[in-house]
Amino acid sequence: MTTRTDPARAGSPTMAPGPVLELHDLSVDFRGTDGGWVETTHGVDLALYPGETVALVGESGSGKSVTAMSVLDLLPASARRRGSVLFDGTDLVAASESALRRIRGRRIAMVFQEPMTALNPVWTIGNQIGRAIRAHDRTLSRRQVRERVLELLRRVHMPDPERRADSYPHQLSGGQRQRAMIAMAISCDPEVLIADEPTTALDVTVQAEILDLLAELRERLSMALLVITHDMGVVAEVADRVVVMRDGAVVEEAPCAQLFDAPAQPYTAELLAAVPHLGRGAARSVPAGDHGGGEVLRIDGLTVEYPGRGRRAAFRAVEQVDLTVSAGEVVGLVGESGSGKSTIGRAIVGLAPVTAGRVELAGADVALARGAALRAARRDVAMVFQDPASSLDPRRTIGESVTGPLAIHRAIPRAGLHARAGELLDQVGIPARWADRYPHELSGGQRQRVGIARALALSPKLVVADEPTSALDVSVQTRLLDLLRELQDQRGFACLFISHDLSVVELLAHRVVVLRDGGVVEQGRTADVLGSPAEEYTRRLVAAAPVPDPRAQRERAEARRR
Amino acid sequence: MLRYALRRCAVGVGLAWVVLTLIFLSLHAVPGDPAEVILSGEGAGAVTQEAVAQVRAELGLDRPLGVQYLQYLGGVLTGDLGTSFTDRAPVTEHLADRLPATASIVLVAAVIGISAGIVIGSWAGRGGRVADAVVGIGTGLGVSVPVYVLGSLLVLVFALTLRALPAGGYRAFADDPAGHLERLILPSLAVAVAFACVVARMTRSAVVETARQDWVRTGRAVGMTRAGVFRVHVLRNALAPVVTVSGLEIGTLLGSTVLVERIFNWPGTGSLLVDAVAQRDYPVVQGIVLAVAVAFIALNIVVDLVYGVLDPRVVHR
Amino acid sequence: GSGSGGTGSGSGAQTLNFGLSGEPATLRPGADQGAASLFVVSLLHRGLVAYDTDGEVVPALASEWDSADDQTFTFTLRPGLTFQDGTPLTSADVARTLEFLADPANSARIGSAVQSLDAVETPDETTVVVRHSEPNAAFLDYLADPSAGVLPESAFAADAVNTVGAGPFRMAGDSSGVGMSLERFDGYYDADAVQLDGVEISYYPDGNARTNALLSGEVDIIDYVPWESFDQVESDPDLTLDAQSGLVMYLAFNVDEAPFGDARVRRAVAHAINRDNAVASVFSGNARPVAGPPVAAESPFHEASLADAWAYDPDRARELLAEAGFPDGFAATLLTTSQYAFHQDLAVSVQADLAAVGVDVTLDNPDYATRIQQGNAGAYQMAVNGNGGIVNDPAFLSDFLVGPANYKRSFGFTDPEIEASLAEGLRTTDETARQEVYRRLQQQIVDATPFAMVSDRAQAFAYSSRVQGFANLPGFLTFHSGYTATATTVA
Amino acid sequence: MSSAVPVGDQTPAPPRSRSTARLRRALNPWRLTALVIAALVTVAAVLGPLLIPFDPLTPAGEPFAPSGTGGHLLGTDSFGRDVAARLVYGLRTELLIALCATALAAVTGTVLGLLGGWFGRWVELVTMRVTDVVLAFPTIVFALLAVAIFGAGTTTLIVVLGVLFAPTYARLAYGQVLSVRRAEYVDAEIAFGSPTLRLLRRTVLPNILAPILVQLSLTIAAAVLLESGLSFLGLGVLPPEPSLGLMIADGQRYLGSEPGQLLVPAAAVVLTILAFGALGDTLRDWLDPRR
Ligand SMILES: Nc1ncnc2c1ncn2[C@@H]1O[C@H](COP(=O)(O)OP(=O)(O)OP(=O)(O)O)[C@@H](O)[C@H]1O
Ligand SMILES: Nc1ncnc2c1ncn2[C@@H]1O[C@H](COP(=O)(O)OP(=O)(O)OP(=O)(O)O)[C@@H](O)[C@H]1O
Ligand SMILES: [Mg+2]
Ligand SMILES: [Mg+2]
Repeated sequence: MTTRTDPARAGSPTMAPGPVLELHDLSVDFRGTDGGWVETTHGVDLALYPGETVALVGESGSGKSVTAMSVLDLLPASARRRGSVLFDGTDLVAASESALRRIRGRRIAMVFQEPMTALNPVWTIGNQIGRAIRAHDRTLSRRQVRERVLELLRRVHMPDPERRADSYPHQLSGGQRQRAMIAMAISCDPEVLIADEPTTALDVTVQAEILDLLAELRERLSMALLVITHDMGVVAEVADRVVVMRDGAVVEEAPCAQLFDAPAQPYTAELLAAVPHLGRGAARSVPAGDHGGGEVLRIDGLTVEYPGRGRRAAFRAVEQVDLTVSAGEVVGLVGESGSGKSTIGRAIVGLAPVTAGRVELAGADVALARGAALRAARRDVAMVFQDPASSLDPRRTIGESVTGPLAIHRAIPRAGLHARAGELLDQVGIPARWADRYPHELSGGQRQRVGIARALALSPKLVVADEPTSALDVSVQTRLLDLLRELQDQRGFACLFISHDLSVVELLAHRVVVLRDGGVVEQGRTADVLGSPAEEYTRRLVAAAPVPDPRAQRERAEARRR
Repeated sequence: MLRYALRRCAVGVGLAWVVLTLIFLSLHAVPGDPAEVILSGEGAGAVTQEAVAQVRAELGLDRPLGVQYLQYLGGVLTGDLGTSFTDRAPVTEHLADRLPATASIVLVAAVIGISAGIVIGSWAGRGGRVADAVVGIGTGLGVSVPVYVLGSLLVLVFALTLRALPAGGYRAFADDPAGHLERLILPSLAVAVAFACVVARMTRSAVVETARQDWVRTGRAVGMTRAGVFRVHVLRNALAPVVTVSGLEIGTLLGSTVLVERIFNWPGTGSLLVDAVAQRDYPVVQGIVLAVAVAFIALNIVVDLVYGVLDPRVVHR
Repeated sequence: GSGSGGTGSGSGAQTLNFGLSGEPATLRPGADQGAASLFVVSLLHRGLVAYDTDGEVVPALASEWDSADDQTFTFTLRPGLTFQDGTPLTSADVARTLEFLADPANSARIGSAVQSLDAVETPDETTVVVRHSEPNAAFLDYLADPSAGVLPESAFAADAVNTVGAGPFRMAGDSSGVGMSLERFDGYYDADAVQLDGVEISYYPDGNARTNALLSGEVDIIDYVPWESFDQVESDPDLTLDAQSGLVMYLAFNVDEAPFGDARVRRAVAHAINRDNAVASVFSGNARPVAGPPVAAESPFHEASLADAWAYDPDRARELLAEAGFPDGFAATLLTTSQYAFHQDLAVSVQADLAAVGVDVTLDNPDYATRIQQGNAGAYQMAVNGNGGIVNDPAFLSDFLVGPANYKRSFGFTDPEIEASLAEGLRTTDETARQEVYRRLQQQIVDATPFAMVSDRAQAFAYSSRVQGFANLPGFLTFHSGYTATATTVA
Repeated sequence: MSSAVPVGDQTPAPPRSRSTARLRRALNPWRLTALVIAALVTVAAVLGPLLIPFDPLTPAGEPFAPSGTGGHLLGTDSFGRDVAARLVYGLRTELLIALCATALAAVTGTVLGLLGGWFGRWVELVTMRVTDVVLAFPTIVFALLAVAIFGAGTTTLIVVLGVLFAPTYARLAYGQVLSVRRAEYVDAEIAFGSPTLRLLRRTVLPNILAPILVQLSLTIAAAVLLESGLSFLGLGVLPPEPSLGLMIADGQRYLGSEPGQLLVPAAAVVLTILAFGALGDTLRDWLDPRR
């Protein structure tokens, strides 16, 4: 294990204050089926100094989220923690609930990995942020709270904050929910912010803005930031120090630049090697001829309007979009958060309120189809939902979930389902014997992989993948991208790939469609669009994409802020 | 919301009409002739055919059913619910006499039942195994003791032994508020116990269900108090099924307070209804059923509206 | 307890708090509307004659009467009588009332007993002459029934409310479902003798609730004490249980339905009933078995030799069945009603007895209204009944045996001999001759077995020691006990 | 491709063991006791008649013989019938009525609610308003009318109770469906082409089941109580057939003199309901993967 260094303090030994938060030999156990405890993370040591940013990276399922949650004792009841968490002289493991309460949110705040399930569906997000504020300041009037909520929403670049404050979580896009979460976390200017994958659902431009916001907070409040992320570009931009986790333990810890330059552990090296670089990926050529052919998906003049209620007007999320995907082709759909990407995806599988236009799947109009015809059409299209937690039935084991499509279409005999579930899970890197686990027993990335396995189960003709790798660390992501490409080459399915990660899009997509405010801004071959964007908007997107190189990325960030 | 409520009200009027028609038809289909009942006291002598025919004519039962129905419906539309067969008083008068008595029991029982039930159920849902077991047994007892057994016990303890409260009887609130309330305690309690237990069970289940949701964790993470988290993030989400059962329980109570009314000698619609059915007093039965149905339909509309407020996903699609 | 209108001591206001077994139906002139109504009527109304505590007929509105032959009766009204609404009560009112009662279309309670009424003459304001077509020995007994109270003309209007009479108390308040208050009527002919200032009646349809109300001091007196509660009341030293033998319980037969057209089958049923069991199970022992014609042991007409004519004898029952051609018994239904526990219990008790002699009985157990209709229409084979006489004189038996179809009588049963004897009994005025007629009648009843008697049943009032002077009238007159309210005081 | 993630990993276990473990957790000592009672009650109802030498319908001794005399385990009732025999047979009748009525109500009600909540529009109008009509009828009137028209008896009672309780399930299911139908996992099922029936059965139903399971035990209780209440009013099981409700209603009359007549069947009812209540709660917790 490497010795701990203190790069942030290196230049100013005179101040040398102690760490604001110190995890010492922290382990988390989950209760096993036999009633005994199963160790999930082992002896994690981690220190966080004021004004410092530490990035916690590592393999999906390595225990990052669990460690983060154990700090404030937010683990589920089936878990216990051992070791110590020192904060401002108190041990948070031994602290009373009321002592913890006073710390939570005000002094140590937390952004959760999956914003959809982390927000209460029955309250508007304005209300929920307001409650976070009032939890520590009961003197504020309603008006003041409301002002503060709107201000916070503006700071996280929520478009149209007045309207969004009064929206319920299910009415927001993935990125908007995530920003609401962040707004809630920074509402009390905490001393420590633990952010678990805070930008997974954000497009690069918004992500950049959020990172700027965090940097500003860090400076102004000398806030310590523990950011869990798999995006090496983000790490490169914000982290002073990087802690790498694997299999429930810390395997390496190093200052950011040092880690990127000379990783000490093979795992870290592997991780870094796997990081895709925008512009370096060889853009994929046009799909292999034998699969090429007819259009699998054709969207003409698609317009989607979410109906308003009462005095609130309807909201037009997608307007006059034309789009085609041919067999064997991968089309990347990019665009800022809230631009209507998920909505288009949902419209394709018939889940969005299509107001106008046609959505043709292999020649059949989905928007008009009903009953058996629609079902038949859906056999050929599969969707990976943006939010893995909420798109998995909480009462079904993941094995049942992944084989769901097979069972629905009676693709294989029932007796074979269990075995097939194991294979499908194994394919995405989840042990086959986990098939009888429930979604809540998985990590975010694991859940996401279950969603992908489910989508691939039936060998569909078209896969609509909505941010399918947003929660995956680069090594798993690479593996999955390889898998996707491999399967695609074999079976020649078409794919509408929604992502904000341009480097991934570049790796995978033959063509790219750029979306903004519900309309198509630009589309064309990947190399052309990302290499030499025609539109100013696209250019900004490309420019904002972080690069996984600390020095370069910092320069870019500096440039951006100027 | 308003449009929804209005539409529901319109449907509600239709429902009331359906209920009314059904009760009208089924009453006439039930064996037992009002005239014969009226003429047959305990030791009645010969009941002659003439007498029966005369009474039937007096009651208007000699006309064709369709005519009777239309006349009755016409009356209802103009606010005339007919007159009782047995005492010839307008049914509206009966309702005015009896509804307040039933309403006060139902109201008090509902308030006690809902609030106590939610508190108890929450305690069981949040508390440890001991609380859970205690409440499990307690509510099990509560829902399984027949109301008339409980009522009799309450009388035995509070009226006959402790002499703390009257054994029964009724005073109109307007005439004697203290007397009214004093006599209201035992019957409402007898009804409220089972009510509370039903609500408690539902609450417990729903609380257990929501307590594990991720947003509860979020609430704790932002530093809300345990009670605050429970109230805002657990209870509020858990209330939907509780509201549903509460509405149903109130509705059921409206029409079935007869047992308590008997035991506590409380002149509510329940006993009137049972007597009226026994005597085949059609207008009274119809009047009460209509009143209860209207109350119930209104209650259901309220429940559905509350449901929409409690769970915005239902309304805000 | 905190009953309202507590009784003042000494000469202060005296109010009797009465827990009544039901809410009286709207009072219809002359009608039989059940015990609760009858009780209220006996307080509100008064006829020419009434009963005293021993069940003897005594003067009421008529100060005296005269009849030489039991066929023509001359009544002399007390002077200056008024109704409770202030209108004077004259012989014309009496005549109108009697004519109303005699009209079969009105189904009056005493209607069948005054069928023989020929004419009512009113020579002057205070004299009424009643002529019958033949002697009517029981006429005065019937006339003493509370339902024969003299009513003002207004009471006969189409939808009149029959609460204004000439009785000792008048209606002061009526609260639907709760109770009514009566206050002393100062225009009552004997108002000075009435001690009570008023009677506060509360309704307690539930027997337990009624008993509880008495036990807790909520009321001073209750009627219709549940049989199960007799012991409880008796064991309280502060309470008096005042029981009299009341109605009789019996099985009626549908004579038009085989096999009950055969008297031997009916007799077999009568012999099969274990009356001791029934009394113990149904009435908690608070009743007496009746194994002969229902003429009470206290009556001078009681025929001891026939009292056990239908004694419990399963062997005899089987014999009779075999004679009638049913050596292996048969199946039958027994109509009862779920609305009254004792009707239902009696059916259950009899069911077991009949099973023992091979009669397989299925219960038909509808609510009371349906049961009445089925009874009137003859839609049954056997039926459980409770019935009483209006008078203690055996003339009451006509209600059990003659007249148009009625749910209380065996459907289709007619026996000319019995009818003849009944008519003769009413005509006969000589006491010993009457006894002979009724002895013969009872023998005929035993022979024909139109019904299978089971038991009588105790009807009880219970009151606290503060109540003095109230009495339960003997026999069927128990429902007239309200007459003694004029002599009642509350300490 | 299979560098498994061994964190939190356990020895391979057959799929059932996880639910067994959950069941073990759902079964706290008191519930276990209650379930044993439920089993005993059922066994008593089924086998009891073989063990008790008396017939429940025929008098076999003096009225109100104290328990223990003449071989009467629990004494005799007002007709001299063996209370233990009546209790056992009554339990059987009661269980038959309560369970059948509950099953009838739960199945029809839940189906109506599911359909109404899922399809909305006219399906909702028909299903939910039909339940409104049933609910709007006061319980007692409904029972009175049904009994007056069809005659009292076990079958009538089962149907009456079933119809009376069905709307509760319908409304519960309806409300829950409204909340659940917007869930993304439901969308996912739709997107994968699940036929509606399968979707309702496999995805929606399990997720709305919790309150319905709770309601099951409540309905069993309510059925027993209503049965006894109707018996109290003379509308219940046909005598001399024994049922607990009838016994309680009868026993009520003798509360002052023979309290045992009420206490014995009342205790049996309480025990039964407690036991089935615990069964419902256990089921509910067992089926909750997060417990
Ligand atoms: N149910 C709804 N009701 C009203 N508005 C909605 C609803 N769902 C989404 N929206 C709005 O539609 C817009 C597009 O949403 P969508 O989810 O398609 O965005 P997106 O491009 O997928 O964004 P992200 O990258 O953040 O996931 C957003 O502004 C969102 O607020
Ligand atoms: N409730 C639970 N019960 C049992 N095991 C759990 C539970 N929650 C998480 N785990 C396991 O703990 C391990 C660590 O999970 P954690 O969420 O910390 O992973 P992570 O590092 O955040 O991964 P990701 O990047 O995919 O979010 C995973 O293997 C997961 O399966
Ligand atoms: Mg995680
Ligand atoms: Mg999206």
